Amino acid sequence: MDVMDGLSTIIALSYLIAASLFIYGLKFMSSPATARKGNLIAAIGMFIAIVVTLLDRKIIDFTWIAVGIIIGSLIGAVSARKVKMTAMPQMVGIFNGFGGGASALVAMAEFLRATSTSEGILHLDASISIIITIIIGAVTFTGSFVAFGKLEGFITGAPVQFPLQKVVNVLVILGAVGLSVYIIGWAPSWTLFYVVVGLSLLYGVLFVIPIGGADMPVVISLLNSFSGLAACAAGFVVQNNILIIAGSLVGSAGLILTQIMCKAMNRSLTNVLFSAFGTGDMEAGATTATGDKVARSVDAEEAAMIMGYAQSVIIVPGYGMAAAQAQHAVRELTELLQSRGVEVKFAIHPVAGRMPGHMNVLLAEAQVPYNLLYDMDDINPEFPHADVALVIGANDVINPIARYDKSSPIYGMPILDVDKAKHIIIIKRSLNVGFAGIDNELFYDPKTSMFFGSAKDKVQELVSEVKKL
Amino acid sequence: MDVMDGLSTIIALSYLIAASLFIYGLKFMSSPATARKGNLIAAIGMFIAIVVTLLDRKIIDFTWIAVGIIIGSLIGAVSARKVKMTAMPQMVGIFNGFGGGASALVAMAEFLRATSTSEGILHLDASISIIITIIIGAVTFTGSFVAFGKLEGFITGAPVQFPLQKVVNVLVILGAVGLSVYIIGWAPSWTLFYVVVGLSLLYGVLFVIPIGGADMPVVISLLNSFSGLAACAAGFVVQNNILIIAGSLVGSAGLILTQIMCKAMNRSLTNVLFSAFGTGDMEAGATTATGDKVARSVDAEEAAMIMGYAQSVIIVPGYGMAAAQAQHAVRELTELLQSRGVEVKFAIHPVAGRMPGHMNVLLAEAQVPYNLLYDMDDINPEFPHADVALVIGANDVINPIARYDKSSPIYGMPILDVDKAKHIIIIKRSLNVGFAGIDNELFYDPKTSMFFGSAKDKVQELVSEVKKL
Amino acid sequence: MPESLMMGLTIFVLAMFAGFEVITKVPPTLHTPLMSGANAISGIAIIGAILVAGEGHSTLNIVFGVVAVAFATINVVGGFLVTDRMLNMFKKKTSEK
Amino acid sequence: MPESLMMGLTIFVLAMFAGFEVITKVPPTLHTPLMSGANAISGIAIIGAILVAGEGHSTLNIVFGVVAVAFATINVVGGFLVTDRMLNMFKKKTSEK
Ligand SMILES: NC(=O)c1ccc[n+]([C@@H]2O[C@H](COP(=O)([O-])OP(=O)(O)OC[C@H]3O[C@@H](n4cnc5c(N)ncnc54)[C@H](OP(=O)(O)O)[C@@H]3O)[C@@H](O)[C@H]2O)c1
Ligand SMILES: NC(=O)c1ccc[n+]([C@@H]2O[C@H](COP(=O)([O-])OP(=O)(O)OC[C@H]3O[C@@H](n4cnc5c(N)ncnc54)[C@H](OP(=O)(O)O)[C@@H]3O)[C@@H](O)[C@H]2O)c1
Repeated sequence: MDVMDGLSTIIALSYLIAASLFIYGLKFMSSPATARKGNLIAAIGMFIAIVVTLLDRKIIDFTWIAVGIIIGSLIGAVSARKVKMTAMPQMVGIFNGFGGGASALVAMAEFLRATSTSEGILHLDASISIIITIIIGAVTFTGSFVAFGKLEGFITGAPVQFPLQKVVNVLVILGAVGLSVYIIGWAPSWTLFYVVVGLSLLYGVLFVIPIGGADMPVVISLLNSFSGLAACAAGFVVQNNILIIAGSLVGSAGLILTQIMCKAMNRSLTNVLFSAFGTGDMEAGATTATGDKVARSVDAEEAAMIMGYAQSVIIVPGYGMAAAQAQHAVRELTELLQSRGVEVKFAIHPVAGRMPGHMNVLLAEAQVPYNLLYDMDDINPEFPHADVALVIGANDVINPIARYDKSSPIYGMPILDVDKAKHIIIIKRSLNVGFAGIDNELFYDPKTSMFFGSAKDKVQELVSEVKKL
Repeated sequence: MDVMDGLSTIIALSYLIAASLFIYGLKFMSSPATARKGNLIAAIGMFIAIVVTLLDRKIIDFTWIAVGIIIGSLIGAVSARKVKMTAMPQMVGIFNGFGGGASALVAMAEFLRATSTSEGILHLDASISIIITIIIGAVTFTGSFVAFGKLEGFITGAPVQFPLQKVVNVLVILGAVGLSVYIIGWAPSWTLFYVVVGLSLLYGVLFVIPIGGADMPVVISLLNSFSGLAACAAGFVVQNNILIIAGSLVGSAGLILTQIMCKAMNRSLTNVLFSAFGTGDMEAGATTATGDKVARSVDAEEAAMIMGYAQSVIIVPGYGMAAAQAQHAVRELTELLQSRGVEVKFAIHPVAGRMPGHMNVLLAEAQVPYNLLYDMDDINPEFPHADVALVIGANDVINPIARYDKSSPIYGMPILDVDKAKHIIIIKRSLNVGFAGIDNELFYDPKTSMFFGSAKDKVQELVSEVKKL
Repeated sequence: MPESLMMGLTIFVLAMFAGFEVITKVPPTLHTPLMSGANAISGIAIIGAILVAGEGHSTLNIVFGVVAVAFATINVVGGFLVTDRMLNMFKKKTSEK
Repeated sequence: MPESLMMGLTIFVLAMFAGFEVITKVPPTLHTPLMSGANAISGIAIIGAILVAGEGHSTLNIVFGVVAVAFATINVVGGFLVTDRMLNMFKKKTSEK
């Protein structure tokens, strides 16, 4: 029976405490009132884990550790502070990539150590864990960078496609796996090993580029799950339970979120990953409405009148509000309406915007009380009683076509029942399509008034007009 | 690095699968539609665990194992088949006791083996685990038998009290713990060891007898948790993860249920365990209402009329329905009323009856559709709109005193808002008190009609009278 | 501390978390079957009991073992059957309506 | 199979269960902070990175280690700070009303 000495016992117990703190932290995340505390608890867990690791007697030199920590902390802290709230998805994506990269590097170092000290002999399970860590970690690393690039606009948001793409992708990943099997079973060669690392990095790029920019949040969430699994696999490599536990937690969190997003879009994960669907909003709007359908447009004065004298208004925010950064203006409008005795509620569709909870974060930033925010299932029964539904830069999430047209890409996606409201005011810049690239009959509904322009300007105009009432 | 051979690997993996099946089983238990499947899944997990254990090469003789399994299966199957639904709490209690006993015996055998083979030398952690298992297991064993006896009426349901009781109890458990420390630290003597076993068994009895019969469900749930913890501790003794996992699951389940019951009664666990509160229903009814308050009583005909012509009736079942086994009659009444177009709902208080979910089980037995059953929080807002609240053998759970009288033993317990209904009909045998032993002002409410008699007879009378309408 | 004990502790903590999370989701309606189902699972001590009864280190050990196997089996068999009986009643309801 | 691998697997399975159960309880409102909070936790690879950087088996090893430490730290520090920033906005709301 292996017995641990006092120090190792303390370290191991502290790791267990840290792992429990991670779980508690995530538990606290389930309510807005305690979520911040939850994040703090998880951070304390991480702090404990790091501090006790530094006690490990195997460490002979702290210089390089300090260098790494200082550089990392600076970069991390500065970027966390600088990032704009709308750039959250790509920020999370890139942090994520670094995490995956770290796991891969740990596994590489471990391979290096094992092959150099024990004369090329590696236990089967150790080498399998190492290779798995490297492949997952490397894919996460480059995949996250591509996702970041797409969202920041460095790389085109449109799906990048080329002939035989799927064949190439399959060959690359099969090559990585095949060589890995060879390395594990026959020759722990360094050259081959680097080839595997290279192929995995390449696969990360190939995996993400054919996916449209607008699907990036799903990809980021999936990569988040990957980075957890990479950490978990690294835990098997260095035989450390806390990596396994924390990694599994993140792995399951990522999987659940990915699944939720796919479900809310009524698409399968396979469809998101392999069908080059999201065209990227940057180039949205190829199809403009023509034909015999007529959309009625209003000016700020009329729109303000409709809303100012309504009893109840439901605001439906969408990607356009995020793009125009209109949330503060929206908050102002809300307060103004409330002071006039109008009941204001927000209808939050699960995939409004470009990441899960996107609208919630923005509205919270603008200090809209979160008890005004209603989930789709809770608010849908209220639309028939609402005097006005004010749609701000949302499109797909209110498109009634999802209910009946089986050929539509969004068929079956649950939508907000905006069409049941007595009046509908839609703020957007044109009659252009949204993320899914399809026309919206609601714009031509006789009850609908289009209020054209960028969301922020238009809402501000509304504010000043309502003030004049 | 310890490497397991093929067989051990298979066994260990099967245990992991079995443990996962336990967790899945419990997950499935969270919906009535899948609960039965959940139980089956858990049973399959257990079956797998047992079968692979039989593959263990350390087993040299299967005879005695077979004897034990056959005897146990017979007793278990027969009693499970014979037991009446109302006797469920004590049945669960006694099964539980056997589980705790089994854990204790395993630990004893392990102590025996360790002290005889390694010349009295036991690792510190092993001996601590053994002693903990024995103490918890033995307490569970005798405690469960006493609880069973109390509920079956073999032992008086009233709290058994004697002078210096608390002092004696504390001495017994301290004695067991003290001797254990001595055994672990200094002398692994068999005589002392038996004394510890004896003291633990004694403590199980002493622990439960001062608790009133009506509080037994809480005690049983706590002992359930204990039996899980005993199995968990036994897992540390025999170094088997599946015992640790399964034991922890049961341990947490028992703790949660205990907590839920205490919370629903608005009492602390300490209060339940140490304050000789439950007087046992058998002797309930010392205080009869006297004084200037008048309760109005009705006969079957009048009661049937009130209900038969109502639009909505909320039925509130309580311990009296269970005691009189009136659930089938209640089902008949429900169907009859429904056929007359009366909307019938059931209001289920979390601690109505004598165990958590008691009413649900009985009504399910009588085939009352479970979508008619509403939890307290869901049904309370409906009482003001209900024409009639029909209370069948419930008392404490509808007692308005809980809302305002701080000196009442049930102060703060959330209650069903029966007093808000337009009419109240209460079926019980007298104006006697319920479990908590306090008078109920609701009986004297001008809106209330008392319908005296045993629940089953009275409900049957109602049925025949409603038929005549 | 022996490594095996540390592992046991880790597993214990995680299983407790999993148990708490899973069980708090069970609605009150199902608390009685849950109690008895969990109770059946606590008969897992049968694993230890079988080994004790089968290894046959001494007569006393075997006696302890057989009794332990019998006890644990009562718990397991009785527990699952009784739970099934209870839940069966719930089930009839679903199919009926 | 080495015992340590078996233990690792057991812990993995339990942690997955615990994770799934805990996380399915998080409401949609908090999904973005959850994503970024979980992301910060995935920086736990820092533990492995520190050991690699500190054990100093070879220059290449140290290089891998330092880069890994820096990467993981970015993930940890950036992740927790950004999450805190987001959640801070939520919190103001509670106290305000
Ligand atoms: N939330 C997630 O997790 C997630 C993840 C991936 C994909 N998605 C997808 O994203 C879509 C979200 O639906 P949605 O209704 O929120 O958005 P949407 O369907 O993409 O529509 C957004 C609309 O906002 C308008 N817009 C853009 N910039 C604007 C500005 N500055 N001012 C005013 N309007 C502006 C655009 O119309 P104009 O060009 O005419 O102005 C566009 O039609 C869904 O299809 C969903 O499946 C969501
Ligand atoms: N559910 C749990 O988990 C649990 C656990 C422990 C304790 N408890 C406690 O049990 C109580 C449950 O409240 P409850 O309202 O259901 O019951 P209760 O307050 O105990 O009242 C039951 C009433 O039923 C009447 N009754 C007895 N036998 C009857 C029969 N054959 N026919 C008709 N009526 C009969 C009794 O009055 P008569 O004598 O006048 O007929 C008695 O007042 C609470 O105080 C709770 O704290 C519950």
